Amino acid sequence: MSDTHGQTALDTFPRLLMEHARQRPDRPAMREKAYGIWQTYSWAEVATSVRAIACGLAELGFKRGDRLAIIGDNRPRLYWSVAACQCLGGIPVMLYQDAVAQEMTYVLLDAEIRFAVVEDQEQVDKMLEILPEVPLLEHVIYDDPRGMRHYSQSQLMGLDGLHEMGRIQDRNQIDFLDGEIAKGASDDISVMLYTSGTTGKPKGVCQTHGAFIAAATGGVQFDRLTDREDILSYLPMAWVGDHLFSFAQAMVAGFTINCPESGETVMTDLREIGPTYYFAPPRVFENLLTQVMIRMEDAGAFKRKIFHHFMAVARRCGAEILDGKPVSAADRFQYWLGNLLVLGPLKNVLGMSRIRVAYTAGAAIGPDLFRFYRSIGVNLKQLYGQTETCAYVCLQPDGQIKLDSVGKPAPFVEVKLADNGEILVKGPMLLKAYYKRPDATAESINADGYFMTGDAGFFDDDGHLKIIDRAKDVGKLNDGSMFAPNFIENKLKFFQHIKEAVSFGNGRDFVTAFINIDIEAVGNWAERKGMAYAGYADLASQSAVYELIKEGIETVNADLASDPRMSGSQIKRFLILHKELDADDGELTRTRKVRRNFVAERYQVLIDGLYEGRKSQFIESEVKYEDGRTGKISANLRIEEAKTFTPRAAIQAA
Amino acid sequence: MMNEMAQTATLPESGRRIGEVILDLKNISLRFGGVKALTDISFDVREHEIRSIIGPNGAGKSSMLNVMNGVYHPQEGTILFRGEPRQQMDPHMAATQGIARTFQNIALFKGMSVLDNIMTGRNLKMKTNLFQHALFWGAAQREEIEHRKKVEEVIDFLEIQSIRKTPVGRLPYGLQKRVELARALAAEPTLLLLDEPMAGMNVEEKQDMCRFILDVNDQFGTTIVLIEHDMGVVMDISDRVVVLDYGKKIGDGTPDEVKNDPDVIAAYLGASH
Amino acid sequence: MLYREAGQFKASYEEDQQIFPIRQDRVGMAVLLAFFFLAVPMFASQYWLQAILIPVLIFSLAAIGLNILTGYAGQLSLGSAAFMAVGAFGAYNFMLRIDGMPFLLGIVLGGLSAALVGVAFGLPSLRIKGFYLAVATLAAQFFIVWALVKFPWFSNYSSSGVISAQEIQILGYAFTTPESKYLLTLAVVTVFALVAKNLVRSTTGRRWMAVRDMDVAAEVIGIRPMRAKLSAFAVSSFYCGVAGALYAYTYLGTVEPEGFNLDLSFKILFMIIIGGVGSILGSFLGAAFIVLLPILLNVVMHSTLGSAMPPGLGSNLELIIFGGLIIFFLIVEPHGLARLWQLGKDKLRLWPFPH
Amino acid sequence: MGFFFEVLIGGLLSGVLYSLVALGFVLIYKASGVFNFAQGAMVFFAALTFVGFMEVLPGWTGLEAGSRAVFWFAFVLSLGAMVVLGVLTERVVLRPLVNQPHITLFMATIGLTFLIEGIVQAIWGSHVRGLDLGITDEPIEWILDSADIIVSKFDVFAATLAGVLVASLALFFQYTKVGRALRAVADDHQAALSIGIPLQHIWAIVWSVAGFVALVAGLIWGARSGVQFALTFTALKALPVLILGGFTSVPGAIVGGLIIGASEKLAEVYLGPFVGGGIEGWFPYVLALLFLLVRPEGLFGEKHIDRV
Repeated sequence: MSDTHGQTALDTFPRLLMEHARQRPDRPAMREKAYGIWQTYSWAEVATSVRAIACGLAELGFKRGDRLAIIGDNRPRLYWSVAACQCLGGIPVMLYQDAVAQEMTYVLLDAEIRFAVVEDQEQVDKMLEILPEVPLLEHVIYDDPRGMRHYSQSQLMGLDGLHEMGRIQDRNQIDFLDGEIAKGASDDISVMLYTSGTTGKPKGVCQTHGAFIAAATGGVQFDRLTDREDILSYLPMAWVGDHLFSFAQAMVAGFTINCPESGETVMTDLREIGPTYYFAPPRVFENLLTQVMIRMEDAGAFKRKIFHHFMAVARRCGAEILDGKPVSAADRFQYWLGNLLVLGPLKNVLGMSRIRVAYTAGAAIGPDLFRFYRSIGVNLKQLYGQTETCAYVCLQPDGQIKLDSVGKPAPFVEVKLADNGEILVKGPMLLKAYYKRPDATAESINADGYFMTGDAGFFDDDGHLKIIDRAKDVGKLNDGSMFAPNFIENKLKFFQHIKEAVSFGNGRDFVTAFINIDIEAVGNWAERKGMAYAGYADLASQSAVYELIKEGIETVNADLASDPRMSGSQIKRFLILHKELDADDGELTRTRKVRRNFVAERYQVLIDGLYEGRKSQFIESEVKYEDGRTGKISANLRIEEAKTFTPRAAIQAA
Repeated sequence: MMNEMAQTATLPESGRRIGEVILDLKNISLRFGGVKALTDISFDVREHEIRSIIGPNGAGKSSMLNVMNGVYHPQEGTILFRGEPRQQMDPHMAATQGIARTFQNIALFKGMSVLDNIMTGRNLKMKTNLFQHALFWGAAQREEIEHRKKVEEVIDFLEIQSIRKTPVGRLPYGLQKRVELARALAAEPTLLLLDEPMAGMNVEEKQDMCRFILDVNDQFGTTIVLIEHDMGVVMDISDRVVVLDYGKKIGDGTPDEVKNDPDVIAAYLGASH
Repeated sequence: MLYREAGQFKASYEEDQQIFPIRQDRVGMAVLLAFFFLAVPMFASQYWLQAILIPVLIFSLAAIGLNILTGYAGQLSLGSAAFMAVGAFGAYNFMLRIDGMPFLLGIVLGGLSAALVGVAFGLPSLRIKGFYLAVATLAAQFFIVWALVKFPWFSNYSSSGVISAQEIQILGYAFTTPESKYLLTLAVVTVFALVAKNLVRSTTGRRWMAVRDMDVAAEVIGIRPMRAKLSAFAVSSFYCGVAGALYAYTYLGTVEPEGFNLDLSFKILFMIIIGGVGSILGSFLGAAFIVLLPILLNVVMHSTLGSAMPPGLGSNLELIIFGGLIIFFLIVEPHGLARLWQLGKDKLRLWPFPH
Repeated sequence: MGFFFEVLIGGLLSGVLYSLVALGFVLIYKASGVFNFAQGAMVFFAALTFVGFMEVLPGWTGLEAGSRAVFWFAFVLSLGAMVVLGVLTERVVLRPLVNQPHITLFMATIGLTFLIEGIVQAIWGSHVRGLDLGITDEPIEWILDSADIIVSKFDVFAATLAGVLVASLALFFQYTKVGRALRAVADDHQAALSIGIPLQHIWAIVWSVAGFVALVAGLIWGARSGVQFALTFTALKALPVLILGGFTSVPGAIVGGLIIGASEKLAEVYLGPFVGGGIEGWFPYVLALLFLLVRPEGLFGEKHIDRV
């Protein structure tokens, strides 16, 4: 127990790191595109550097339990600083690198930061700007020395210098760091991640080594990840997902993380590395798909024809083949051919041909988008989790992919539903506490030790969890069935002509909706049809557009009808708003989320109109123009009915 | 490993203190046939400074630069470079002495990639011979890689990573200028001659170029002689300015001195307003 | 379409600087080499080996030589054939006059003789440029052929300067069959093509290209145009010389100075124009094209016109097609077949996207 | 001494012919910056076309073979053919290659050489033909009698013809509108364009004039040594002349031609025996090269300054 390799259990990240350095010293732990090539660092090199940085920090006076702020893009040396901090029993706190200086003040103060490791001059300037407001901040260590020549502030130090100082220290006192690592315990806090905080101030979520190792181990086992995986680390280090995939899982499985050259080159770098394990939020997948379609528009007629033909084949059977479901030999052959001619090269050009497992999360992904990637053979799956659960609650198992579920509870995780439909989770990956916020901690974990996610959902017949809404938004129709406005609105928004939707139904007999059309998509559609229109309001009032939207709503209704829990939420009546919901008018948040209550209040007459069975409703509302002036616009809005469907369950019962 | 990286990533240290005179031009006169391009011009350049040459079109600014690195040979006058007097330079000797330059009309090697263009800037530091190149193995390959590393630092410094392998002919004008600067920097010059580095650039490109010139001067201590038309830029970044008109020197001093010099105002600054 | 580049990242400059950085290219090249080294000698007829493949290979080598001078260093030469002659007669004399001269050393010495002569005739390039220089190389063409005819020592006093190549022996093995001669030629050409590729991707090549693209700028960054040009003349002539020696030894067996006339020089120039100026690959494509076209033409004419073909029409048609093609390529694709190949390859790499 | 003069005069007179071919080069080079390697092929084309018409015209028109009418008819038709050739060259070759490097244009004219040779032989056949201009190649008697020097009548005739041609061209360029436009183009393409001189028009004219010069040269050379493929080599004879005289100078072409003509004959006679003879093929080149090293711009060429 007392020798230098004395850790028996691999229950902290520093021990995992040192173990990799022993087990696979020459395997690549990290690569970074710099100076034209992928600079590679082996596990042994990483371990040595982490030790040096840790010793250097200790020399500067970094103590157990101290918090270390880390600010910058995904750079190997910033990841090493995270590990170095953990070696010393400190707590790394990653900040979003694109935040302005003032936004950083809160976290620096809240976490009582004394030490910060930052990427470059830009971040140093931010630190210096707010230095008077954060008196505790003693040391700012910068990775990239470029442009730092004339900075003479005593707080500043280069990571090179710290590294060198620590290297010598580590050589002279080899026992010191081993001792520090040996002091670490699984239950120590390994990292603090700040929640974005849609309500109130951000809270620091304290996660232990044990929690993240459990979450990572579960994920690694679930997807059978090996030390041969390659992952591209390009999402903010401050985000829980990056910490899980690029740090915790890499530390557990021993695979390689790859840092792109810069934000602009991510796509090129993705293509070069060809990761085997990949994560991206839905909007990245969406942008990629849009680009694919735009680029294919420029192709010759013949090539376009081949492309669309095989894309149709892929849509028909690609996802089934990926899931290992039975597919006719003819389709299999067609798909094989398509893979040879179109799909394979396409995936390759996108850098996705080596992907074994890809995940998306963070927002609802459109079924078409999701299906597209699966159909071309990219094993894209969804997961569900929060910062408080190490981004680890549910995962979609290979071969059991449902477009609108987030999969089954992950290994070690227990999920149950509260009476109001709220999802409650329990397991080793739960947060230890919110930093200095016992009140908030107590509020979020109930007496039985379940974390209350605030999301509402239900399990389908196969045990897959479906997320429907924020629990607080979920209401009831008068017949007692569940009304989940976000769930309905998301389904509407996947329809390309609908930009925003607001649905009503809580305490009502049936569901109604306001629709904002997507002026670009509908405008294009109108142009193709040769329809003339003058602006948004005019287009929105055209009966052909109403027909178009109605079709979409009826599709959604049919979909809702197929689910017994949701069949009551079919939209009976709807109208298309005469103006776009706008953040300037207070109708949307700055992050473009609908402010439901505000909208309901403002357009009360319209809601009345919807429920009173009128054919149309006059509305006059105030708008704020871009120059700050206000004005009034008025319109007589048409109200239409949409077809609803008999619930499937009812049919079966009949 | 990290230390090695760190060392290759930081280019040689030097402070930005203006030092001794390194280039002293005395009574330079240059004629093309019967046409006098430069008449009896004298001025000096001090170590680590940014020295600008301004003047109206046809004032002889480019000729002055061409005299400095030996492309033109003046009929009269002396050039003292690092104290050594010579009547004229020749371009090769100038290059070996650490003088690099860019041209008014971009003089890149059009058929080569950005990387190869910048690699040619390392030419003088390459020691292997043709027979070693023929094998491209051992010393030749080692040398190639060693210099590639240096070139990559320059690429990183000037932020042209994404065009590394593009043929220069396909680049927009502003980037070509930047590549030309990179090629000159790759030679690790002590004296850098820039002939209108910002001509034809938009505001943003100009700002970038300005920043690079200052960074070069600051980080590597490179002495810079600059020809530029944009008065704002010249007055902002120069330590001293020499003013030419019709091949004669009409002013010399700090930006403020030059700005207030009545001759200069009459002949040049006044004329532009 | 065939390329699968995802995951082929470069973690070192060695990998980044490979001749074929893409794995599929490396595999393709290996397959190609295996085909030409193993399959061809097993299955090709004697006619194909002796009358088509060997000359294609030899002309490729000569075209590489001219490409080094013209394509890379930018110095136009109309005297390639004369340098081939120097190589042929040089090798002949080394083998004739020095007992036990190994064959390979002999052809290398032949090449070196050509390199020396090339440097001598390259000297004017220091003062003159463009077509002035082209005219100077014409002088080499006429002078060398004249000298080889006029001084019978070169041809060992045979009548009208004709020489018959000695039997090729390497380590006691006699290369007498077309198969063995083909393999020998292929091996030599492969090695020299590799060497040429190495030269053009190294500092030497960059110096040549710098002088070609902008000599004043080259001089200003410390390249000595004189050395660059003369080294290009030397290497180029060396390649032509080795090609000439092979021309005598593995292709014709019997050659005379007049065989290395201006027409042959033009032919080699056409190879690089059509194949691709400034491309090693282009040299091969151009040589194959120029050798195969007349043969193809002949076959087509005979099969369509049969015996009704007027005499001389074939050779005139050949002139017209060659001349027309040169103009066509210069106008439409100045970088020749190699560029077309490159464009095709780029398309394949981006497939299914158009750009 | 008499022998020396005989050789010298013979050389000078053949030099005039070199000048004539070189003149074609200079015209085109001055106007369009193209080094027209196909000039020799044009000479061959002209001569063969002329002879070809001489052969077929009597059959077509019923005119008497070898008559003056046939001669002039053939001459006019050949001239027409040269104009067509010139215009086509401008359209098909030069126009698409405008603004390309000189070396590319030069290589294009090598292609043109092959094309022209192939076409003209495909039309008229490739066998050697004689051409009789009615002037015999015999010594002028009174010179032979008085100075004991052989001077060929034919050579004198040819030289005179060439002289007249050169003089009339000089007048043409000096005093006609086209001539002035041409000189403007030669001085500065851009400027010429900007004052409204139709560049391509001028090029077509110049190529036609060069065709005319080629026709005259072809007739003279053809008459002396038969109309055959070897006529294309006249271009090779003219190249050293150009180097010596400068690419842009009409007087240079004339003086250069005379020097080359005289010196190659003298060299052959006085140096040839020491090295086994046959040095005419390369001696002019070596002479021109040596000269180049001393004066790269040629005798009358303009000195070029590299502006950077």
